Amino acid sequence: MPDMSDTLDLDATINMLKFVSRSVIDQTDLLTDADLAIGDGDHGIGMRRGFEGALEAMDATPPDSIENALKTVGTAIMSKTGGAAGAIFGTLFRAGSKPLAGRDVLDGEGFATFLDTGLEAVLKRGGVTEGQKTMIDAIAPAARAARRGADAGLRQAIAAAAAASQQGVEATRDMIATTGKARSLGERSLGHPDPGAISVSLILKAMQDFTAGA
Amino acid sequence: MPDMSDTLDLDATINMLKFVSRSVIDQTDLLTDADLAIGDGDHGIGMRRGFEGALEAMDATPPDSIENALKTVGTAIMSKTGGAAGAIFGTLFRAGSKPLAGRDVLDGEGFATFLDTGLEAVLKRGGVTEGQKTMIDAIAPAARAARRGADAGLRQAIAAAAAASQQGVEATRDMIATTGKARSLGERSLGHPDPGAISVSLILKAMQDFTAGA
Amino acid sequence: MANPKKVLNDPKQVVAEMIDGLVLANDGRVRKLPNHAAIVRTDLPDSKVALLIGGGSGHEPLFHGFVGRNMGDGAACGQVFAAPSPDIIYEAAKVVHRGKGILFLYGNYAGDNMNFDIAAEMLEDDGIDVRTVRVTDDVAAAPPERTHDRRGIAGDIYMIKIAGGAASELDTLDEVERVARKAVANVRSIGVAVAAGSIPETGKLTFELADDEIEIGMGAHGEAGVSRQKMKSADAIADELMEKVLSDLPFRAGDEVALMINNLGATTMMEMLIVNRRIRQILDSQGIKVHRSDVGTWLTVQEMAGFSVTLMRLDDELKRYLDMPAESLGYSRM
Amino acid sequence: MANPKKVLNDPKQVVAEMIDGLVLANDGRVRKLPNHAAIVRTDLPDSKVALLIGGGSGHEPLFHGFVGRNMGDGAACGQVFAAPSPDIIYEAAKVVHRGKGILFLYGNYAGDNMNFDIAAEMLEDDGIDVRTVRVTDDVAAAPPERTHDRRGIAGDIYMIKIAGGAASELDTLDEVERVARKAVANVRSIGVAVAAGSIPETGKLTFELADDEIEIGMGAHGEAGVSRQKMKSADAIADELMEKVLSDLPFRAGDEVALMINNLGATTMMEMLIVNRRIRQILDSQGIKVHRSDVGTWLTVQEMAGFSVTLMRLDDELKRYLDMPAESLGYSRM
Ligand SMILES: Nc1ncnc2c1ncn2[C@@H]1O[C@H](COP(=O)(O)OP(=O)(O)O)[C@@H](O)[C@H]1O
Ligand SMILES: Nc1ncnc2c1ncn2[C@@H]1O[C@H](COP(=O)(O)OP(=O)(O)O)[C@@H](O)[C@H]1O
Ligand SMILES: [Mg+2]
Ligand SMILES: [Mg+2]
Ligand SMILES: [Mg+2]
Ligand SMILES: [Mg+2]
Repeated sequence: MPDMSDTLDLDATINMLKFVSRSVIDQTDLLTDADLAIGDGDHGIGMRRGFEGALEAMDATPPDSIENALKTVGTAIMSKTGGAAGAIFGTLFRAGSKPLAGRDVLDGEGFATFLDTGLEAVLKRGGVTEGQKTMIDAIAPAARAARRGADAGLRQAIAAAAAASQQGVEATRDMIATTGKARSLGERSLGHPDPGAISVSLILKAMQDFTAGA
Repeated sequence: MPDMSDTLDLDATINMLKFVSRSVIDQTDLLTDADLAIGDGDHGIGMRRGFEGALEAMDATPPDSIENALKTVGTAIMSKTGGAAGAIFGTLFRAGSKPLAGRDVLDGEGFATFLDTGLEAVLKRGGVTEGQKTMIDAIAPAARAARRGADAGLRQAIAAAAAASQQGVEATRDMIATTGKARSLGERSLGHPDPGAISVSLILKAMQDFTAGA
Repeated sequence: MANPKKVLNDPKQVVAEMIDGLVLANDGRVRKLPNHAAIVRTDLPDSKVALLIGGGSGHEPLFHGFVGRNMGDGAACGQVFAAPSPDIIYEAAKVVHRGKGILFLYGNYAGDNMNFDIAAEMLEDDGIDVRTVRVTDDVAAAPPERTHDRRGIAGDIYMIKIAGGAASELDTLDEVERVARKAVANVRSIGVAVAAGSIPETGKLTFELADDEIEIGMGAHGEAGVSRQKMKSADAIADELMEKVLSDLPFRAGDEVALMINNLGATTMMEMLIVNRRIRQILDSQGIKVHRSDVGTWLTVQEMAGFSVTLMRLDDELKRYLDMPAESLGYSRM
Repeated sequence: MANPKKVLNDPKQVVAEMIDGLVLANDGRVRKLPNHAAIVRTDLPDSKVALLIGGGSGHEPLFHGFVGRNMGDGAACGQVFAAPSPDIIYEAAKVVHRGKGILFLYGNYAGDNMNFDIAAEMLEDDGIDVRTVRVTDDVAAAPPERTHDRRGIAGDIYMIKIAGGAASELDTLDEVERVARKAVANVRSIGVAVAAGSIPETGKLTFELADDEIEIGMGAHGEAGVSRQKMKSADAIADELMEKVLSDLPFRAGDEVALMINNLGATTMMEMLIVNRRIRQILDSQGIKVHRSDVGTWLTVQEMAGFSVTLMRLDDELKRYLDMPAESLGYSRM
C-alpha cells in the first residue's frame, strides 16, 4: 500500500512544475550550445519560451487538478516553444496528463503512467523509434525505469527515471542522428548528446531534486 | 635656339609614354591605399586599367605623330579608367595633345604647352579650382613650372614640373576636400594627400626619370 | 568574439517587431491576426482554395513576405528557426479558409511537420479539408531514394508561386494538391555556405567555417552539407553544385526549366550573376533550356553568406502557374 | 586580415562576367552591346523618349538591373565604383535613342557627371537632344542650400521608376525632364553603415568601423557620413535618420510619401522590417501618410552592412508614374 507521505498533492505538483520550469530556464545556454553543435542553436531559447509560458499560465490561472497542471505546462510549451521541441514536449505533457484525470495526488504509479502515455503519444507524433538520437532516447528508458520503480513510491520512481534519462543522454552520444536537423551530419553527429534528450534529463532531474527536498 | 639633343622624337616620345604607363601601373597599390584613405579605394586599379589600355593601344597601332601618341594615351585612359580619374586624365592627355599637331619633336615649349592646354581643359571639365584638393593642385603648379623652365629645354621643364607636382601633392595634405568622394570628410581629409595629385606626380616623375636617363 | 552586429531593439522581441514592420510594409494588402503570429491577405476572394504557408522566422522574406495575390493566402510565423505552433497555424487556417479546403505548403522539417500535422488534425475535427505538401528540394539532405527525408530550401519560392497560381485558378483542393505535388516532384536545389549567420536572441553564429572554407550543401539553418572544402572559383563551385542537382532528378537534354539563384543573406548580386553565367554555360552544353530565371534574395538564413541554386523542370501547366503575375512584399512580378 | 571571402573567378573580370550573367538572367528582355559594357532593352518601342541610366558597377542590382519595361531603356556600366566612360555612354545612348531625345539619369558624383557630360557633348554634336537629371537625395552629403553637391543614393530607384514611367507615357523630352526634376526635388535619403564592403579587385574593405561602431550618413562607396557613433538600438537609429530626412525637405503633416528602406548589402530583412516599424510610428505621429512602401535590396555597396531610408513627397503625377507596373531583373511590380 502506498506511502501517502511519498505523493504530491495538487499544490505540491504545481510547485514541482514551477521548480522544473525555473530549472530548465536556468539551463538555456547549455541547451543552446548543445543544439549549436548538431542542430540550429535554438533549443535553449525555445525551451525557455515554453517554460516561461508555463510559469505565466500557472500563475494566471492556477490549475485545479493534477491533470490540468500537467496539461497547462504542455499547452504552454506547445504554443510558445515552437519547432520540434514544442510539438514533442507539448505532446508529452498534454497526452501524459490525460490518464491522471480525477486523481488528487501524484504517486509513483501515476508518474509512471504519465511518462508511459506521454511517450506513446510522442512516438506517434514524431514517427521515430529509439536509437535515432532524439529525446525519445531519454524518455523511453525513463518511462521504463519509472514503471519498474512505481511500486517503490514517487520519489523512487522519479529518481530512477532521472537516472535512466541521464544514461539515455549519454547513450545518444554514440548514436548517429537519422531524423531532425542533425540528420545530415551523419557520423559527424557522433560524440555529441542530443539536445532534446538533455532537456528530458533536466526536467526529470529537477523533479528528483524537488521531491528529494520535499 | 633649342638644343636638339634635348628633345624627344616620335619613337622616344612613345617610349617615354610606355615607361610612364609601366611606372604608374607599378604603383597601383600606393594609389589604391591613398584613395582608401579619403575616397572609395579604386584609384589605383582605375589608373592601372587606363595605362594598361594605353600600352595595348600603342602596341596595337603605333602612333604616327607625337600628337597621336599623347591622344592615344588619353583615349585609352578615358575609356578604360572610368570614374573621375578617367575623365580627368583622359581629358588632360587628349586636350593637351591637340596643340602639338604637326610637331615632329617634343621640346620644352611643347611640353609646357601640353600641360597648359591640358590643364585648361581639365579645369573646364571638372569645374574646380586650385585649393579644392584634387589633381589640379598638382597639375597647375606643374604647368607653371614647366612654362618657366620651357626655355631651358625639355629635361629642365619636365624636372621642374615633376618637382612642382610633388610639392603640390604635399600641399594637398593641408587642404580640405570640397569636391569628389572626399568632400564629405571635411576636416577629416586633412593630413591625407589627394590620390589624383599623386598620380600626376608619378606620371611626371616617370617622365623625368625617362628623360634624365635618355 | 563579439556578438554579430545587428540593428535591433530587444532580441527577444524580434519576431513580434518584424511582423509589425512587415504588415506596414505591405501597404494594407495583409494584416496580422490579433492574437497570433500569422499574416493573412486582406483582399481574399470569397471563394477559393486556400493556400497556407509558414515556418520559422529569420528567413525573411520567406515565408510571411510571400502572402499576396497569386501567392500564399496566409502565413503562420514561428520564432527564429522554429516552426510555428499548432495554434498559430490553426487560427491562420480558419481565417483563410473559404469553404474549399486548405493546402498546407511548407518546408520538410521535423518541427514543421509535427506542428502543421497537429493543426491539420484540429481542423479536420472541425470538418475542414486539409492537404499537406512538404517541400523537399534539397538534394544535399538525403539520397534520391529518400526524398521524403529532404529539407525544403529555396524550392519553397517556386512552390509558393505555383501553388499560389493554382489556388487562384483551380476550383478544387484535389486539383491544387495535384499541381503542387507535380511541382515538388520536379524541383531540386542545393546550397553553398560561405559564412555563418546568427540567431538574434542567442547572438551566436549557428556554425563555424574557417576563413578559407566553404560548405557545399549546407541547410537553411546551418545543417551539415555534403562536403566542407577550401574556397574555390565561382565556376568550380557552380560546376559542383550543378553536377549534384542535374544528376539527381535527373534533368536531361530537351528539358525546360526555371532557374533560381537565391542569396542566403550576405552574398552580393555580383557574385550570383557571375555564378549564373557559368550555370547557363553548363545548361546550354547539356541541351537544357531555361524558361525563366530568378536571381535575388528570397530565402535567407539571417546574415549567412552563400547562395543556393534551384532548378524546376516545367511542363505547360507548371509554366502557366509559375508565370502568373504575383504581388507580395518579397516577390512581385508583372 | 584575410581578403573578404567572395565567390569569384578572376577579380579583374568581375564586371564583364557579371554583365554576361545579368543578360542571361533577364531571359531575353535585354542584351549587351557587342563592344561596350552597356545593357539595352530588346523590346524597345519604335518611338519614345529614351531613358539612359548608369554608373559604377558593384551596386547590383543598381543600375544595370533596372533596365526593362517602364524602367531604364539602357544602362551604361562602369567598373566597380567607377563611372562608365564616355564611349560606353555614347554607344548606349545611340542604341536606345528613338528620335525623341534622351534623358540621362544618374547619381551625382564627379566621375559620373564628367563622363556623362562628355558623352552628352558627343551626342549633341550628332544632333541628338540630351537632358541630364542628377540624383541628389543624400541629405548627409551637403547642407540643404547645396543640394547640387549631394550624392545620389537609393533615391535612384524611385527616380528610375518615375522617369521610366514618364518616358513610357509622355511624348516629349521636355515633359519627361520636367517630371524627373520635380521628383528629384522631392526625394531625400540617408544611410547608415554597420560594416564595410570591399572591392573585388583590390580585396580591401573600403573603410573601417570598430566592432561596436556605426556611421550615420555614410555614402554608397564608403564616403564619410555625418557622425560615427556607438551601436545603438534600431529605434534610436531610426529616430536619428528620420530626424535628418524629415527636417530637410522638410516633410510636413499632410504630405503623402513613398518610403523605401534599402539594404546596402548584408543587412537582414528582419532588421529592416524592425526599422520600418519605428519609421511608421514616427511618420504617423507627424501626420505624414505613406502611399507606398518598398523594403528590399536595390542599391548595394558590395557586402557592406547597413541600410538607407528614402522618402519621396508625392503628388498625383508622381504617384501615377511611381505606381506604374515595372519589369526588370532588380525591380518588378504588378
Ligand atoms: N521526430 C522527432 N521525434 C522526437 N523528437 C524529436 C524529433 N525531431 C526532433 N526531436 C527532438 O527535438 C530536438 C530539437 O529541438 P529544437 O531545437 O527545439 O527544434 P528544431 O529542430 O525545430 O530547431 C532534438 O534534439 C530532438 O530531441
Ligand atoms: N572635379 C574634379 N576635377 C578634377 N579632378 C577631380 C575632380 N573630381 C575628382 N578628381 C580627381 O579624381 C581623383 C579620384 O579618382 P578616382 O578614384 O579614380 O575616381 P572616383 O572618385 O570616381 O573613384 C581625386 O583624387 C581627384 O584628384
Ligand atoms: Mg533547434
Ligand atoms: Mg576613387
Ligand atoms: Mg529550430
Ligand atoms: Mg570610384
